[in-house]
Amino acid sequence: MEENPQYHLQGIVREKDSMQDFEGPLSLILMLLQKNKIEIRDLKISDILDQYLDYLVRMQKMDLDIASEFVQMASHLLYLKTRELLTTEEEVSELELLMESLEQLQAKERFSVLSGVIPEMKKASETGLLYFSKLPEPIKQTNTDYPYRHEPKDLLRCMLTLWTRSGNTRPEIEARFLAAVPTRVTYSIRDKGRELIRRLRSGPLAMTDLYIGCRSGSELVATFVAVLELCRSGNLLLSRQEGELTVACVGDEQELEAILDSFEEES
Amino acid sequence: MTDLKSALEAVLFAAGDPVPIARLSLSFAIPPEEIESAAMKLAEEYEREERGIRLLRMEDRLQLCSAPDYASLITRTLEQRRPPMLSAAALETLAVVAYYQPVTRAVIEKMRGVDSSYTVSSLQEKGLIAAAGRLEAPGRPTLFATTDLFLRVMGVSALSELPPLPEVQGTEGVEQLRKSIARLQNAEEAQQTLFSENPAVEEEQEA
Amino acid sequence: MTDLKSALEAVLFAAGDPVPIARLSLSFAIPPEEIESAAMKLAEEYEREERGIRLLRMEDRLQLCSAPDYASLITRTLEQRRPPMLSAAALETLAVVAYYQPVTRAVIEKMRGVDSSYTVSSLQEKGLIAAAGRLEAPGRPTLFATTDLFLRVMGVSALSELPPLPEVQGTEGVEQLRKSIARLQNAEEAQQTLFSENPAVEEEQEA
Repeated sequence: MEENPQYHLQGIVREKDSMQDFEGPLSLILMLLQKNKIEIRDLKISDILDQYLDYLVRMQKMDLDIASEFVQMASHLLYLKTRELLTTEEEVSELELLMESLEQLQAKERFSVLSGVIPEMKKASETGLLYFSKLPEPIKQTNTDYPYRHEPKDLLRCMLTLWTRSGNTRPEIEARFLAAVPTRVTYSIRDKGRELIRRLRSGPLAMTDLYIGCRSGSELVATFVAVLELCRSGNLLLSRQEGELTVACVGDEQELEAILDSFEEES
Repeated sequence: MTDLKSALEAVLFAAGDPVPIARLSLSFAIPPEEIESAAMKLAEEYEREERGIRLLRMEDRLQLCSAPDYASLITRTLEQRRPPMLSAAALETLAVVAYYQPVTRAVIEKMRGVDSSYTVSSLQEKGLIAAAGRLEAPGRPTLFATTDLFLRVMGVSALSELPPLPEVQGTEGVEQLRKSIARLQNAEEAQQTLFSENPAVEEEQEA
Repeated sequence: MTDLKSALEAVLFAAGDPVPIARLSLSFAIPPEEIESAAMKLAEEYEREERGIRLLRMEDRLQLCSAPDYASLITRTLEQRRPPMLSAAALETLAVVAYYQPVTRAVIEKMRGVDSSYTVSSLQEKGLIAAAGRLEAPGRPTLFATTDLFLRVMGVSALSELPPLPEVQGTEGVEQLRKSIARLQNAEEAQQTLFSENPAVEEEQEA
C-alpha cells in the first residue's frame, strides 16, 4: 500500500450498530489492523486526525466525550505502531506454535460458552442501568481531638533513642538557636514605689527619666501605677519646668513606709 | 415505620454509596441478621408502595437507588445524559470478567480474539470493573474484577445469581491439537534420551 | 403512594442537591402549584410515618435529606476510622518539643537528624503542638510549644509534672536518662502489683 487509505468516517459512524466491536471510527481502524486487513506501517496518524477533526466540524458537534475517546484511541494506535517498529522476528518451534494454538482454541471455546448468557446480561442491563445512586451527604464530624493516651515516660524513651542515635551523647544545641524562654517577670508596685522613693531622695527627676530604665511592658505599668499611687497619697509633687514634668518626693521615711504597705494590700 | 427501618433508611440515604452490612451492625449495635431482615422488609415496602426509591443489596452491602421507572424523568430534570446502553463489545468483555474473574487483559483478549484495551479501560471508567491486584507473573499485569455497580446493573445481589454457564464441550480441534502436542513431546524426549550420556540421571530428573 | 409523589421522591433523591420547583414543573410538565402540593403531602407523610428522610423546602427549591434524629447514628456509621495513633517519628518530635520548648523546626531536625517538616505539621494539625511566636533570628522562624491537649494526652496537668531530663551533658547524661526510665518502669510495675487482686493471675499473664 503506497498511498494512505481514505477512511470514510461519516459512513462508518452511521453503520455503528452493525459493527460488532467498535464504538467510534478509530476502533474500526483498530479492528482492521488486528484482522490484518491493513498494515500499521501504512497508517499515517496525522491523516486520520485530520479526517476526524474534519468530520467533527462537519457534524458541528465538538463533544468532549467523543474528543477524549478519540485521544484515547489515537494513543492506542500510536502504541501499536511503536510496538510494530520495535518487535523483531523470533524463531518459534513447532511445539510452541501448537501449544499456542491449543491455548487459543481453548480460550475460544470458553468464550463461546459465554455467548449463551450475553443476551440475558444485555436484557438485565437495560433495566439495571436505570438505577441512579446519589452523592453522600456531608458528614458532621464529631470530635476531632486526638483520642489516645500516652505515657510521659514514652517521651523519655524517645529522648533516649535520640541521644543514643547521635552517638550516645546528648546533642548540643547552639545557644543562638534556642529562644530565650519568655519568663514572666512581675513587678510589684510596692517594690517599684520603694525604688522610686530611693531615686528621688537624691533630688527631683524628670518624669521621662523614671520610665527610660524600664525593660518591659509590665515594668512600665508598675512604674506608672506606683507614680499614680504616690501622687494620690500626696507624696509626689509634679511640676512643669521648661515644658518637662519633674517629680519630687515629700514626706518622712515612716510615712512613706506606711503608704507602701497599703499598696501591697491593694495589689 | 419502625425505628430500625427508619434508621436504616436515614443512614443509607446519607451514605449514598453502598454500606457494608457489617458496618451497620456495628454502629447500630444489633446482629447483622437483624439488619438484613429489616433491609429486606424495607426493600419490599418500597416495591409494594411503588415508591421513587429502591433498596438494593450487592453481596454484603446495601445501597439506596432511585427507581428505574423514573430514569428518564430524572435525566430530563437534572439535565444529565441518559446512560448509554452497553455495546456488544462491552457486554462480551464484562461477561469474560464476570465469569472468569479475576482476569488479566491478556486473557480477555485471548478469549475474545480482539484487542480489548479500549473496552477494558472504558468499562473501568464506567465503574463496572475495577483493578483487583496484579498477577504474579512477568510484567505483573493488572487483574480485573467486577464491582458493586456491575451487580446493580445486572440486577443481581451476588455473583452467584448470574445466569449459569452451559458446560464447555471439548471440540474435535482441541483433541487433535492435544494429540499432536503429545506426539511432539514424546519425540523430543526420545531425542534427549538418545543423546544423554547418563540415562539414570535423566530418569531421576523426570521423577 | 401516587405516581407524582413517587416521581418527586425519585428525582429529588437522585439530585441530592436542592432542585428549583420551576425546573421540576418544566420537566414534569405540570404547573408549579401541583409540584408544591405534592411536595407538601410527601413532606407530611415522611413526618407522620417517622421515616429516615425529610423533604425540605428552601425558598423555591426542594431537597431531600436524612432525618436529623439520626444524625449521630449516621456520623457513627459513616465516619472515617479513628485517626491513627502517633508514629514513632511523631512521638520523637513531640518529645523534643516538650523538653526544649519553645523550639524551631531547625532545632528539632538537628536533634532528630532527619527532616521533620511533615511530623511537625501533622502534630500541629492534631493540636498537640502549636506555633508560639517567632525566634528573633534571621528568617524569624516559627517557635513551637506543646498545647493543653498535649497535657491531657500525657495525663498530666502541667509541664512540670513530666519526668525531668537529666541535667548533665554527654555520655553520663545518657546513662542517667536510662536509669530514670528504668526507675519509672519499676514504679509502674510495683503499682500494678499493688492493685492486682490476684497475684497468681498476674504471674500467669506475664508468663
